[in-house]
Amino acid sequence: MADNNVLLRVDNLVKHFPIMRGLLQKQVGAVRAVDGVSFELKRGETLGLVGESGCGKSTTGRAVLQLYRPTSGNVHFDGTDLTVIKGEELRAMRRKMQMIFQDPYASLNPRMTVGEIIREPLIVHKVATEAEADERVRQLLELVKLNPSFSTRYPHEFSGGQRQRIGIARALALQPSFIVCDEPISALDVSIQAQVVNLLEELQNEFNLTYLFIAHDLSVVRHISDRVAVMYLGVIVELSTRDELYEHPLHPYSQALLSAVPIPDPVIEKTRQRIILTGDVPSPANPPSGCRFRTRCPIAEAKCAESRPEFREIKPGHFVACFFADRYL
Amino acid sequence: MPDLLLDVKGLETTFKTPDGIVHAVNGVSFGLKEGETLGVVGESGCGKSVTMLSVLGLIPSPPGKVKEGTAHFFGRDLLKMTSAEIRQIRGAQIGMVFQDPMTSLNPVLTIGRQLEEPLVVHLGMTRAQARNRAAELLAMVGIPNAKDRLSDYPHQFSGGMRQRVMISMALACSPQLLIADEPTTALDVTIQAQITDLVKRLRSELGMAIIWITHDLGVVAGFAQRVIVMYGGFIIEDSIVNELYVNPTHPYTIGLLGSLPRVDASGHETLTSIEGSPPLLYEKPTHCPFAPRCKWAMERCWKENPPLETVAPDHRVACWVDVKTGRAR
Amino acid sequence: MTTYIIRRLLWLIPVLLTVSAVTFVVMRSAPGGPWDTDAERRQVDAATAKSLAAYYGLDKPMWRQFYAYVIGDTNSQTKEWVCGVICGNLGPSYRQRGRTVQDILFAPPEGKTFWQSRFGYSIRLGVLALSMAIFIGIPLGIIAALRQNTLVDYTALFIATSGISVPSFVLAIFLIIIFASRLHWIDIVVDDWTQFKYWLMPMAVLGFGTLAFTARLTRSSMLEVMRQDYVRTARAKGLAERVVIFIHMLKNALIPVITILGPALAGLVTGSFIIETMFSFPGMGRAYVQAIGQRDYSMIMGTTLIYAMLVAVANLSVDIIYVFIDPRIRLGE
Amino acid sequence: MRKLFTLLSLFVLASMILSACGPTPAATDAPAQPEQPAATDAPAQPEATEAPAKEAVLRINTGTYPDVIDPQKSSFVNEIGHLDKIYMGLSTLNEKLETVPGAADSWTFNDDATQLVFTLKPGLVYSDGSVLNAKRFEYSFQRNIDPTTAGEYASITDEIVGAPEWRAADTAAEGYDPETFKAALGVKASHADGSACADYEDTACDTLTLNFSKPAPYFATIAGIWVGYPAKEENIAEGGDIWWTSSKYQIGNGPFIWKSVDPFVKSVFVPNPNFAGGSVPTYSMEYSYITDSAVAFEAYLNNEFDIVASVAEDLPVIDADADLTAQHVKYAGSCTIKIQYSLHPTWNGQPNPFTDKKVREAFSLAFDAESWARDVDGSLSLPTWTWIPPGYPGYDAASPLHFDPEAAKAALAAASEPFNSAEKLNAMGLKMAFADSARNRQRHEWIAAQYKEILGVDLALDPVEPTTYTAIQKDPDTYPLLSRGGWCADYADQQNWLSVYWRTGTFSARWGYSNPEFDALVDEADTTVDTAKRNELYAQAQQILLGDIPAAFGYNSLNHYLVKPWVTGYMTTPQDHIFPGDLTPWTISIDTSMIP
Repeated sequence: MADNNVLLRVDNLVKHFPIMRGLLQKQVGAVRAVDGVSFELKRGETLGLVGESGCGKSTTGRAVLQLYRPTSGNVHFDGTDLTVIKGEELRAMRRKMQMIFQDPYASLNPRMTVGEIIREPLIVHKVATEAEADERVRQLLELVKLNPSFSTRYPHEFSGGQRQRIGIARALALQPSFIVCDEPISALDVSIQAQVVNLLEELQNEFNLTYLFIAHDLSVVRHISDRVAVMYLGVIVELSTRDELYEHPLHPYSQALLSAVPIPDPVIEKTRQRIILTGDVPSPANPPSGCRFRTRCPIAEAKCAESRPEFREIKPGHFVACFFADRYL
Repeated sequence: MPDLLLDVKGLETTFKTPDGIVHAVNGVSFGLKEGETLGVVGESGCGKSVTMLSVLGLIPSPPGKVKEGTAHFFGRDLLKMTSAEIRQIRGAQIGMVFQDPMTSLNPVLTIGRQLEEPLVVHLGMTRAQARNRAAELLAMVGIPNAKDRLSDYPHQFSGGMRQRVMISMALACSPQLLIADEPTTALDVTIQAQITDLVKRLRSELGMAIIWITHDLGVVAGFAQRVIVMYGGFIIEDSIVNELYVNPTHPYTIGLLGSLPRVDASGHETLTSIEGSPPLLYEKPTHCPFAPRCKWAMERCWKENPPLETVAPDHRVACWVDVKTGRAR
Repeated sequence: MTTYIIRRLLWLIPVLLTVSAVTFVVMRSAPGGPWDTDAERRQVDAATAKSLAAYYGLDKPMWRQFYAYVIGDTNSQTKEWVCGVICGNLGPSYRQRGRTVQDILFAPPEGKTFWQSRFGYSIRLGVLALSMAIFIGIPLGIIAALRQNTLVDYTALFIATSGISVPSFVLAIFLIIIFASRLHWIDIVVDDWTQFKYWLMPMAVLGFGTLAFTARLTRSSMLEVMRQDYVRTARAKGLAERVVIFIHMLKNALIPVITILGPALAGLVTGSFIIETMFSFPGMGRAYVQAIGQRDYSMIMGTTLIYAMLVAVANLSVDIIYVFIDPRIRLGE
Repeated sequence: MRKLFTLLSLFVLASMILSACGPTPAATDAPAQPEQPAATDAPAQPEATEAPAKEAVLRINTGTYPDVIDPQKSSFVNEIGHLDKIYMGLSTLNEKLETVPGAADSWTFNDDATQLVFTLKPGLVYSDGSVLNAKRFEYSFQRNIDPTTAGEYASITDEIVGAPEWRAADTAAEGYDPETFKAALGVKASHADGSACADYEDTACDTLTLNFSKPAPYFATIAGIWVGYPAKEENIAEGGDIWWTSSKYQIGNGPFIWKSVDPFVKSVFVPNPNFAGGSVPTYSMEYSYITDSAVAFEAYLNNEFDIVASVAEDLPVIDADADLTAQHVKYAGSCTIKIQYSLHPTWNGQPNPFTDKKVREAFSLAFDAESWARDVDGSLSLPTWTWIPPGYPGYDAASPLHFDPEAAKAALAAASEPFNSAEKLNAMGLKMAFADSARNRQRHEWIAAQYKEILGVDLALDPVEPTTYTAIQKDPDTYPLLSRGGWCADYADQQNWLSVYWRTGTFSARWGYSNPEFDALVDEADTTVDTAKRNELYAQAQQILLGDIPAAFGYNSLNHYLVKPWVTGYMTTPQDHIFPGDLTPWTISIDTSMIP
């Protein structure tokens, strides 16, 4: 599938965090945070990655960027397998891939001015002289709709939404083609969230950016994504185009997830049938055999415990990992 | 309305901070009927939590101070009670559930111990009686093996389970009123659905009134009978639930609903964001607190703070502008 | 937890080995030896110096000496195998002839109990000072926190600050002048340490800094806990303030305090040189100071090792106690 | 599990009780302790005071607790200060530091002073009443020489025939037999007729013969120092290596009995009714071990001590108080400190100016010891212009040089080329080394300023890390051009001041002093039995030494104590170890009626 338009291809990505125990600190197990994830991202596309906390979506984002080196699997970015390169080569690739973090406050160095924060990647990667960097900082601040004169201020002088804009400006400094947005709006107030979402959309249109948009808020993901992947306990259970997934979810987990999202409309809410899942997400250190979701699945059968359902393309562009997905077709 | 369970009038609360006095609540009045469920919606810092904590005398003082107002509960003013008197009410007639189940339970005391406390204090049970009752309460909120889990510590429970514990604790003495302060904000969406489902069930079983504080207009849509929207320490809109979502009248409420992407909306239109940031409240506003962010703001909005006025049956709004026409009301 | 404790204890081995190696090298690299006298005195003659060196194994290469110290070696004079530190033998003192370091530190004088040994004295003084720090410092911190920004709070803070900033030897001589020279409540020359009253001053001087530190830590920890959500929950349950403070706040507030108590005890036991000297207290610190003055290498080494071990064991104990007071902690997981 | 919290508090409480229960063992101790040697005590009870007066106890602070209290191993004054209370050697010193009979009644040298025969006092017994015969002393000398003892003063008896050989013997060697060496040793106990002694119970065994490999007329003095104290062999055997730590094994023949010891806390000494020298003391003693001088001073003011050493910091308080000034006892100590010139031909690769006697003279004349004592030493030293300190046999105040700035300048001008002016010396860059400390810095800055002012000479100060300083001082190749140093006597004989220190090849080798004339005089004195003639020879030798100006003789150390007025009769000597008059403690009396 040598599609020139594919910017990122993730093949069977695995990231395990070892658990050490005992006298000699032997590895007795692993937190299987990401356990075989595959997807593709086309240029200019936004892939939404949704799931509940602990499902491995953030780890996936970081493993894609090689912030965590994956346990196994490949990440092809722009034709280069990131998992085999290192050092200067990897550093060069990193310029094209950036990340926006959830907590805009924690991710900004409180002792640096906004200008210093934004220009830092320019200087580190030696892509601009001091004078050029100053000009670039001004441009970037304008781009994220902040007053360029703010560059001499410190992060604590800004509100949450403004800080997230600073984070975005920093991510854009090196003119990346790909940005991992890791829960970029979940720490923000409702009225501010929309500002940031709109900004991200505008920037994407202007620079043909490709986003991996990680969030637990399904509404936002539906709004911003072209395609959406649903993760559960380290694996993608369903992946499809946005409207297809939201309107015809085929995996029982996707269905439950979608039905749980409250809709700000009392009329719909009162008549809507909810699927209430029982229990909690099992520990990723000891996931259930077979289908990961079977312990909470309303339609699970014996075979679900025996083997892992294949992640198959049940309809063109609609992938699902469930034995019984055909029932909902 | 003589049959009000809780009648709050003219409540004002301030906080002393190093940067100045924060006017957190600026004359809030609302009533609650027996068995009624009231949603209180607003962004962080709008005064919704402070209002409820003020009513219960749980504002840390100093720096907080309830400056004015009355809060009659069953005809007695909570704000004029001695600390011994209000302790008789707290936990007994008014139960409270807080936002973060991770931090709201004492980490070094067993669940049993924490559950038994209100039973012993308010119902005069012996330790053994309290323990049995505590097990029943845990079972009531759907915790399996309730009896065995009494000797567990909070960290041994998942977030959702802890919030169930909190709810069982708040309901231990069968209160007439449950105040839930963002009880599901910190939880995953499927767990949020479990909790709202649980509270709905308990409401129908126990018949208590509920004040449900949230920033998510979606959560209360299918749940509350009436919703008040707060902004800058004021109530800016107060309406029965259907009316509010169908006919939002205050520009802030409109903005809030518009900035909320809907999971059931297929369209990809730009979200209507509210520009600017919420006010800091270092000065008690003499004008409409929303004026700086309001696209309909008129001269009068900058001069006088609009009072809550009835615009439709069971629907009151504090705004000088009729948004539909863009002219003064 | 057992494996955890074993693992921590095993970790002590490299730690102590490093401590002894460093002490060993530092001491040996200084010119001169325990029998080198001042230039102004009669010199130990070469034959004697040689036989002393042979007896103590100082004629061997450095690595061999270190090996002998840690593992053991055959004494070149007696031809007997002498086991080293691994057998608990800290070696013979170079100055206190005929005595081993462990004997000097741990053996009580004739007819006395272990508690009257050098080590016993220091431990008791340390524990007493710590008790004082706990029983005065913690309540002081609690009261200060509950009465934040009142006169009580400022007084407590003043005590705490002075406790941290006034050097112990100043405090010591100050107390001696007041309570002994002026008020004649106690004697300066103490010849009977079995009387509790004589312990009061060294204990107070030694414990004052820790008391101050404990009070400050308790105060800040209490203030921190007072802001916690679960305290609000406790109040929302309608619990009496007394219950909120003592059941819900105190235990949480004391967790960080308890974590410093182990190191504090080790610090008090090991850090009592000045106080022991000032009050002529017959503890380990005084023996250590004297050993340094006399270049008694094996005494310095041995005492340093004991101190290192104390610190390590104190830290380990705290980690274990921690498990019991804080249910969230699971060791080794 | 929540009970563990309570448990923790209980632990703390328990530990409190634990330490508070200290008195319990004391209670059990109590019956064992009281008045055990009451019987021996009885004769010592003073009868003079009629009223039920206070007990006569001399309470003394001795500072640092001794590391080792073993006659054949100790070397420090605080250690010897304990030993000489418990034991007495064959000879002893009087208040003039003259060697007088101790355990021995008399002694005789042969004509060439290669043999010394002691005759013990008749009926000599230990404090416990057991026999003390010559065999005991024989054992002491053997033990001192025995290489397995490895005492730091072992070499002091090297004049004895066979002693150096035994000391150097390889004890680890295959055929090593101590008995062979013992038999060859020039130490023999015998009956008066020369027949062999039986054992330690043999009361007729009263003669000890010492044979020397070279004439040693001074050895009667050496035989009285601590290495010859008669510790009991069976006690040493029973107590093992640590016998000396227990007062019960320390049975001696000294003026006192070591009744009890609480290490680092207190020692109690009671009079020995069987003491055979001087007279039996009329008081008991308590030694305390407070090392912090400020605390000790407070305790003295508080009447908890009768004698303490005073220190520089106390002087302002003492001087401001008439009573304390009266109680302040000061007299010369056992050390002479000088500024030593290197006399080696070259220094730093160039000719050494101090090889020129006129330069030495200039530097000696320019050193103002009186100002030094007043300004630098806080009046805690005594200026001197001679070598042997006052109070020692051989002290001679006559000296060719006294401080004289004008004469100093003249002397420098009279020096030979190229050392005859300050400018020329300064061009060489003279240096004075010292052990680095704040106090020493101050001292040497003063000295440099003094030479600058009077001679115009610039002395560069060269502070050296103290242990390194000691090391460079011991090596002739690294010996500093100018350095402050001196000598403290081991024993009170001129031989120790002159032969041991200045004779060619002794300590003097370090700085290169050698004068054949001096050597000849001391050699002759060292072999002369006749005391008067010996003294005369040593006096001549000392004058030659002073005339050579090998150093700027500066000052004597000062013994200085605070002594309560009720302590009287003490006879001070520069050799005092712990308190004034402690060589002859029996002369001290305590007027208990004066004690408040």
